[in-house]
Amino acid sequence: MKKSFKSILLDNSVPIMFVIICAICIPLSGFSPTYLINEIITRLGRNAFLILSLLIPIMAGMGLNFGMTLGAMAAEIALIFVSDWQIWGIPGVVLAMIVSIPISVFLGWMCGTLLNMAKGREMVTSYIISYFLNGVYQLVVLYMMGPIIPIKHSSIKLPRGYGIRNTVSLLNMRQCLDNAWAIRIQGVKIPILTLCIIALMCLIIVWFRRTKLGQDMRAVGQDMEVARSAGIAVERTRIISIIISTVLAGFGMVIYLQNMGNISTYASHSQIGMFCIAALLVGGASVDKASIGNVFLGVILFHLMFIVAPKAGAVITGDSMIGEYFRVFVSYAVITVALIMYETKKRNQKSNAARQLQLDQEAEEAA
Amino acid sequence: MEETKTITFTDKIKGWAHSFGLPRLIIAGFLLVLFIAAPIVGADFWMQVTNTINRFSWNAIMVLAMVPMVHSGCGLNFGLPLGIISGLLGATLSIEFGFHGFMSFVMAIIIATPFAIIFGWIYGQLLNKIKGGEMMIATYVGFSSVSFMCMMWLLLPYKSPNMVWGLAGKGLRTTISLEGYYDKALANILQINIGKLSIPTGAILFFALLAFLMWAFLHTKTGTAMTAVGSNPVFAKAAGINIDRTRTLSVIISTWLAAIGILVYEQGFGFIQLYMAPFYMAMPAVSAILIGGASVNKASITNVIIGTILFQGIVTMTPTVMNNMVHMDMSEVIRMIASNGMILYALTRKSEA
Amino acid sequence: MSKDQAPLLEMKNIKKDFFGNQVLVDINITLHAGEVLGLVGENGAGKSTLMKILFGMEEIRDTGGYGGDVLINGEKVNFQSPFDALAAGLGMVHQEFSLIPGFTAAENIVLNREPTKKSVVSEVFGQRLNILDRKKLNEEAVAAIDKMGVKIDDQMVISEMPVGHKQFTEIARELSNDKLKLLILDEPTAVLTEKEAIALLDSIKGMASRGIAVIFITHRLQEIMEVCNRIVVMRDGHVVQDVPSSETSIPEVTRWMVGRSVDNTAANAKKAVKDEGADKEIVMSIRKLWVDMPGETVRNVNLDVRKGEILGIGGLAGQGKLGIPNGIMGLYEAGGQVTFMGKNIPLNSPRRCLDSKLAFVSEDRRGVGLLLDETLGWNIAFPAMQINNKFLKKYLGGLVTWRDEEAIKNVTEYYIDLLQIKCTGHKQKARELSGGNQQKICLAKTFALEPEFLFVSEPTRGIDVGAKALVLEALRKFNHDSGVTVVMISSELEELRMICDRIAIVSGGRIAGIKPAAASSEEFGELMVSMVK
Amino acid sequence: MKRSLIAKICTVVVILGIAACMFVIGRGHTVYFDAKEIEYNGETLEPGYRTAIFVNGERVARLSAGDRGMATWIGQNFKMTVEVTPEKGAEAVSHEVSLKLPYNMDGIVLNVPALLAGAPEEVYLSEFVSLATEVSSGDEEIVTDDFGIGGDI
Repeated sequence: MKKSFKSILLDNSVPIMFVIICAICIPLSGFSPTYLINEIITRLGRNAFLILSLLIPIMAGMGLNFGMTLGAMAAEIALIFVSDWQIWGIPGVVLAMIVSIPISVFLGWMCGTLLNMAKGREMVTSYIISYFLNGVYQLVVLYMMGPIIPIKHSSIKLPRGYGIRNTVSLLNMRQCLDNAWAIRIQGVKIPILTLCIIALMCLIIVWFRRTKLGQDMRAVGQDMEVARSAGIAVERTRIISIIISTVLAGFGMVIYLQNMGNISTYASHSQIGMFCIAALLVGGASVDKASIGNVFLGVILFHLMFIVAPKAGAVITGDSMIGEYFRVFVSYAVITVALIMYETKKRNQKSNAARQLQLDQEAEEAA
Repeated sequence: MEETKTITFTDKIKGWAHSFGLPRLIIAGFLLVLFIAAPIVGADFWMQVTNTINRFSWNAIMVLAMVPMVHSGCGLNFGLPLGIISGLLGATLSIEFGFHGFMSFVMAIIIATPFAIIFGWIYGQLLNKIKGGEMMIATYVGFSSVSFMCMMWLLLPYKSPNMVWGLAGKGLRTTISLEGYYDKALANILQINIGKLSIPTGAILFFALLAFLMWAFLHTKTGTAMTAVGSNPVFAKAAGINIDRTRTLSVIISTWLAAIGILVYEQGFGFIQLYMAPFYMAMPAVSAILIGGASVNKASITNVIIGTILFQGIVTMTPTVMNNMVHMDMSEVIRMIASNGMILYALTRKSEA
Repeated sequence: MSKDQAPLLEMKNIKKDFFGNQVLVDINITLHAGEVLGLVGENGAGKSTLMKILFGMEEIRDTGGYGGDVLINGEKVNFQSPFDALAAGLGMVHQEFSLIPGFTAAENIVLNREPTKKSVVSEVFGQRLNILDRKKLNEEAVAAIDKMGVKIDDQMVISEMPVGHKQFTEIARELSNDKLKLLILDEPTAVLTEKEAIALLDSIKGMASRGIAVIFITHRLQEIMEVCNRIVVMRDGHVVQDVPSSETSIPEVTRWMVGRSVDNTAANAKKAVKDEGADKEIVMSIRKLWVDMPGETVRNVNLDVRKGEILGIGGLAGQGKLGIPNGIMGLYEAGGQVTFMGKNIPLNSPRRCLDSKLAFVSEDRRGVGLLLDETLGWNIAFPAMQINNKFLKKYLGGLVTWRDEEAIKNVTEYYIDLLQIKCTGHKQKARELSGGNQQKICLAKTFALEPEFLFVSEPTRGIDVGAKALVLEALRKFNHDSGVTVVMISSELEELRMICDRIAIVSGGRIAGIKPAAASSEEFGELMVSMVK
Repeated sequence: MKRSLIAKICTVVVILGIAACMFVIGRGHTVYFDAKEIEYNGETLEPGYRTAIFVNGERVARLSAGDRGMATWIGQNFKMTVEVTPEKGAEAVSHEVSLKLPYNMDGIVLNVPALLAGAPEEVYLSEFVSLATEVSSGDEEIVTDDFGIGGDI
């Protein structure tokens, strides 16, 4: 079936809107192309892995995984340990990833089990889970680290003797992945190793789609009952998809934080889920369909907006906060619009059958 | 004979505990422990009670705002911030227009009302289009509107020197003091002071009035229809009820109550908080009503009162008691775990799927 | 070898009851390899329960298992789940499609049996991380399609397929099971075009010639006559006939299907065989009605209802009889023209129907009929309160309309008394009542509306005999005393014949014919299967 | 079943092995260089007029007598090049030094004269103890960022 020009336009309305926003804001912001390209490449390396972690639950029909925050928390806990153990550089990054795995698997398993108890409203539940576990995370990091969980170095501990400081410096592993094999082309730094890791992840996702498990996930995502009657362990498959997503989000968060060079202990994870989901949706994904292409397009468009909005806002209104609020508003609005489109689409499909029936009868009478 | 009696008794307890729900029991027990512990660890008991009552009077109306939407089957109103914004518009405009004292409170309500109705109507139309996915979208509608209003607070041409940034002369401040406006406008009416105990009678009476109106509304023909829509929408449809209209009405009422709720909150708190402040106001209200015994599709005025007392009791008691006991302020964390845990519990209960 | 002697499938003295309600009595069926068995019977005759027993469905075990033995190749089996049955070489194509919409036909055919290639990763993380062998997968699918003998595109996505091809995909899926010995087809031709149906029948013959036994369940008797070696007719949980198809005819089978001995019918004596009310005023006329009710589609229905009569609408399940009242009352999207007492009734608006004094007792008691979590009082009074403004007190000059709890209590107690509803009082929750009493609440709720015209849909479904009689009696009384026109929809022909004046039979979404209630069962039976789709 | 169990155990062991390996090769140390005089075997070892330290081919410190320099190092096999200029204007003498850093010390002070003189480890190597302990500025406010305003992503 050939799609009409209009329906193509409609399907891609969100990316197109963003292209327009960026096209207006870039000249206003006055940033040089080199600066922008540099920033975009940095952010691509920093965020793409995190966003890739969202793809698998979408495939399994569980919608946007707001619970990816759990993976981010696991990564932060792992990095706190690693920096207390004074493991630096790439070994530190690798160790943090390994340490994050058991934490992520446990949190992911918990999240998946809870989501199985709330079928049909996975998204709002995963969203609340992320808040709930944020409380648990604070309990662990703010009160238990020190007296119960040994933390040696006073540089990361609060002066009162327990709890972790607001920021934990990762100076000794700052951009160690990005700087390895990095090359510069006309002032643009390209972090080859990070990009290689992301490319590898993409390959793994492509490979995963072709496995039996990937096929089962697609089946479960499209029709749970049919999959169950075919003998697929539906609940288990769903839990696995969340666990994989959480573990990947953990890895992604380690990559993200090594680039940032420090952990905002109580803030880094809280909005990361929202921004990643917004970026994915800006790339043209929807609640039930997302591809690797969406991830990259999304990172580029969303972050371009993110960089230029404050400056452009300041130029237009004379107040730099406007742009800050604007980009937050846009992130939320994009998610809202995507959710609304998804729900209305579900309803429209139902009413089509009636129209067909009416047409049939008219045709019959005419005959 | 003795034995059978004990069995029935324990069964009764079990049945009661089951219907009450384990998390609710834990929270109620926790609060009880706090109250008992308070004097022991040396916290001022009557002070705690006063605080709890005060915070109850600030928050109860926002919790009450949950009721109509739960009744009409729209689920928990995570979109509460939308109503709060209407209230904030009323509050700021009332001050901008130069009203003072109690009059500024009345005017704030009057000005907020049309906003609440318009926003609520639009919001209701939207929720009718997405039946089944209300809660998630409500959350994000709330977030979007709050972040949108952040821009508006900066851009709208407010002039009152009490509200705008002193230096720039434009853009509203993050917190605006209500001194001279409606600070304690309700709380001071008929305030009772017995020793250290002080009761903001006016604010409580105001809540009682709204709660009574809500109760009365649910006993009218339209209110009955609303409950039926929530209980079984297909039944209501078959009985000739216009479901969409009933749901929209419930959303408008909820939004309006949220607007009034924030104004009452402000009169108690003494400040208007703008920008990102309304962001998470929905969460405490949602969990309060759930703690009070409501579920995703059933809620009553009693749930509101019990829930608000329990929730606000914990919020006020934990910091002091904890601080006196272990010299750690874990209140924020406990509040987060308790309130979100409660919502999570309600969402994952099988019977409500 | 015992395999040659013992039949492929033997069901011996199968008995099954649901909570004392006997649904299968001493069923004996034998089936040999390569044989095609036609299984016919009215809805509720016990066909699907029998198949559920054969497949080891959970439902059967949850309700206390069954009596008798199932033998496959002479060995006694007791499947614990449908997957056991599948492994033993049994396959079933259900009426509802069980396909993944976004997958291709090939992917669906081998669903959860996909051929895979071993990989290193799967050693660690388990077999599920093996890569799918797409080439082999397609080959297997094509082989299964070839086996079926009907050409379908194995790479087409299910959601884009015509409905007939979906059915064939399902069949191919069963055939792709190499061990398949026995295939059960439950109404496979219902969704097929005539041409496709013929292709399917050929395909069934092909399967049989390769030694696969087929149980073919359908209402289309001519198809049964064409492909089956033997026909088993079931009625009321009994096997009433088991004959080679060459020795019988369609009229005979129809008679076996519906035929209680005609004279036994209780109501028969009272009713005239001839239509006597032709001169009566027509109170409702339905023209060109279509209703989009999933599974009960109505197409181009024209029907006149006479004043004061009880009109029955009967027909097999899924033929559209339920769609008629649901469409008119606005619960499902509908089109066409309905006039009631000379006034046009707008469709898709329950309110306007109710305002015109029409009322409806839905077949879906728990879903549509009741507020399960509210009191009986609410259930009974609610529609009348909303439509007729009853049970309300007015304050402030009509500005405030207050629910009159006292009036609600009175009316509820009145109906509890009148209909002998067993409950603890008017404050009991509707959920806690038994099916029969819930049905009475539904009736009470519509009676309280004081309608002039009443649709009653499946009023006796799932309730015990005593309650059944009471419900029917209440309806008859309501019709007689209040002069209300009643249209009753039921799958049970006998029940319709007992209380109705005329009975319309719906088949294939259309009215196949209208006959006086006293017409013979055979006549109705023929109408029922006449246009089956 | 057994095979996959072995494979699973092997994977876990390999991952743990990698983790252990990371512990060893990734351990970071801060190395301080003291160009200070030191008593050893009764004699006083004097630092040169100027001492330059090269780590990974990069000059990390240029010390006059009595100065302290600093470098970071990942792993325990520490290598550096010390260039000592004994007198002002004299030719610099280059020494390749490699030594094992103790695993459990975060900060390590190396006395360069003692090291070059071939003194034993206890003499030239000591643990760095931070003197400038944090001034307890009370509890810091815990900052949670719930809105993503002003942050970078």
